[in-house]
Amino acid sequence: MKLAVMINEGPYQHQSSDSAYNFVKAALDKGHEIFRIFFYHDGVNNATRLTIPPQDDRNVIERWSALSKEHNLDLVVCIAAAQRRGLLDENEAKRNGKTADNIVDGFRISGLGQLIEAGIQADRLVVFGD
Amino acid sequence: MKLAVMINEGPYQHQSSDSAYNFVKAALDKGHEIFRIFFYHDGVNNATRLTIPPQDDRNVIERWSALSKEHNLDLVVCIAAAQRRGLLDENEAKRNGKTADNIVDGFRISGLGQLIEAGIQADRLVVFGD
Amino acid sequence: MEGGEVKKFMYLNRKAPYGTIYALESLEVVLVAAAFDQDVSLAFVDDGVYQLAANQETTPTTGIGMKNFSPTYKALGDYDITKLYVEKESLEERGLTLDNLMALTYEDEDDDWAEKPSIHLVSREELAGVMDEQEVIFSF
Amino acid sequence: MEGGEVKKFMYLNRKAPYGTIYALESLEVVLVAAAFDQDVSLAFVDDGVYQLAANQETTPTTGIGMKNFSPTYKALGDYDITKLYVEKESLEERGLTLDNLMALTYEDEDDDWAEKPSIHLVSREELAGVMDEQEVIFSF
Amino acid sequence: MAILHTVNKSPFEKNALESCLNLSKAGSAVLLFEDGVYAATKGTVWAAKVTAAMSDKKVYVMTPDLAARGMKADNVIDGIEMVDYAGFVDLVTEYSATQAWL
Amino acid sequence: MAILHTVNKSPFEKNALESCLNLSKAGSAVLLFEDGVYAATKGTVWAAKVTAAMSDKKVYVMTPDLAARGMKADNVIDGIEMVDYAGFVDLVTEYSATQAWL
Repeated sequence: MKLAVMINEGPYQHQSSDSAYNFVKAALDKGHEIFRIFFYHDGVNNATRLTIPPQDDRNVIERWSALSKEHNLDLVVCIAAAQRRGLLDENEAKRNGKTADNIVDGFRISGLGQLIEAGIQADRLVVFGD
Repeated sequence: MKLAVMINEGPYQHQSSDSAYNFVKAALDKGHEIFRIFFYHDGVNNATRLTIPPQDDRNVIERWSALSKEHNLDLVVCIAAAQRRGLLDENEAKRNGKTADNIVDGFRISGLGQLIEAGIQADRLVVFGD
Repeated sequence: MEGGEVKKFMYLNRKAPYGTIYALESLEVVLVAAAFDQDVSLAFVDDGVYQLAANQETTPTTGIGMKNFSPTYKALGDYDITKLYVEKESLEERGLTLDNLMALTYEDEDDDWAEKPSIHLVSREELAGVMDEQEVIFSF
Repeated sequence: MEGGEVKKFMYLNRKAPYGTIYALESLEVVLVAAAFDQDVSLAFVDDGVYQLAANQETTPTTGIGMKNFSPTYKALGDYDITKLYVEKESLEERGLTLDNLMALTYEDEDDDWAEKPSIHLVSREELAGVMDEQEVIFSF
Repeated sequence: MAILHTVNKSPFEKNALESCLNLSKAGSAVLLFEDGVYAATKGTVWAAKVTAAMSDKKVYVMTPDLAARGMKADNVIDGIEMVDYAGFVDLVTEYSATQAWL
Repeated sequence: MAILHTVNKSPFEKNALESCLNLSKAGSAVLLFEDGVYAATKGTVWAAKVTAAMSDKKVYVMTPDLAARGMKADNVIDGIEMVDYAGFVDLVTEYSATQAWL
């Protein structure tokens, strides 16, 4: 089946991103297609490449980034939510005169239409939040 | 009186940072001393200089940064919480081999001892969270 | 999306405005969704009913200093988003009636552009029925 | 902080572990606070009592993949943090007794290093009294 | 030596107010702000409990938060005192400590 | 055409489970995960309400979340089915839509 996932909370503060990761991994193991994972609200904070988590804990961002590479996942960060919270890719940073960018490999920034499209195209939408 | 403030949530997702700002401003207007404002948990996200909020809404980060300059406030971001969530100053970025930093002027990164010290030194501690 | 499938989309709103951003960012999704020609419903349950409260006021000087986004709900009718279900029991528990909410309307093009209410007061039982028919549910 | 003032510090824990990070990061504050020689109490109320549950298990393969930080509570005694107040009513509402919690102890240097429990089961009434005496209260 | 308790969540959504009322002593104060202000409004299923608490505690509500949520003095339970951020600061200094029910 | 409802919050802390039970139809399913798993444990003040819901709904609980919180099969109310993440995926595909009670 074609599954879409929405994640509403950032890494570490809430379990949402962890639960979503475990769900997505299990779905891939079963041969389902992950149509898209959409990061909304504080969920956009899952895309920063600047985290340095404690060595004895999981690395939430790296895990997503690696899974994306392995399975060619479409990880989409909402541009409006990201701008509010300080998540930028190189283009956005340049366009807005910001002196740094912080998006990790494997994520792309796009609009809310991508979420609606995921709802239309996927057979199921599963939302993880607070 | 000497007041200390702790902020546990990031900008925009929760009202905590807004309420704390309005509280601190009112306290300064009344002539109280703000001993320190300590940003913990997702509160560390208040220190990013990469946000681009909508033009018709308040700029939470700029507001703190400006107030800090005007009143010489001590805005402290917890280093452990910040590392988990991807908030870094130039030194931290260099030391950890990260390719960018994102702390805005007016905030400094330090340890949890600064929170305890604030509890000891200030006459009152007020906590804003979720 | 012409010629595409039309799905039943529901936006579930259970949280109060301002204390958290979910209400505002949910509304931003709904506005974008309007362009996709799906069968859109909004549910306002629990503290979600407070999102529709009339007379919301925020100012930078004496107020909370956040953006008052409540006028945007009034635009939903123009985007053909006309099914806003408000749970009666949630209103009652909060001492509210429809009179405490904004008057949201749309012009019905199938009825000579008559102005009609977008807010539908439904019982818990009725809302459960509406929810049960949905194909895609967005929660915030 | 020698010669300094000693204040009554309370750490208020009302949230369950793992679902959110507050329990873990609260514990990190408490460990740092131990070095400051203040009069430290911890309150576990509502879902906060779940933080002390025995037998917590997380693994990356079959578990939730988050760090199991519950062993850290067992170190509190070594840091002279020995006043962990657990509200009786909160336990009861959750069908729990002290037997469901980790056995946390400390060695009392004033009593020939006798091993004593750090967890103090208190009634709501008693806990309200303890809270009322605090000078600095950290909430998470 | 009385404590100022702050509650920023709706009593319908979270158990913060209930715990606060259960664990605060007579003579203490409760400030309702952010989504907590709904507890100060008339006619809700929580109104009786809040009114009862006023028998031995002072209850305050943040006016700017009420206004944002479409509420005015008319909507507030009799006996609850309305304050702004300056009033919040005064409460913090008047009471011996502040306890946030997050 | 039945819905899978997911609840990830403790019933003691938030009203998500209560609303979910009020608004879910007979024949639907409820999955308790993250802090929601406490609702699946025996002896709580919520146990009766959850048991009653099982008269016309299936209730599932996430085993890895139980384990993290120190709970095992022994602690789970009779009749609630334990699932892992693979089971979660199966539920999502078996039911016609998923509704998260955040």
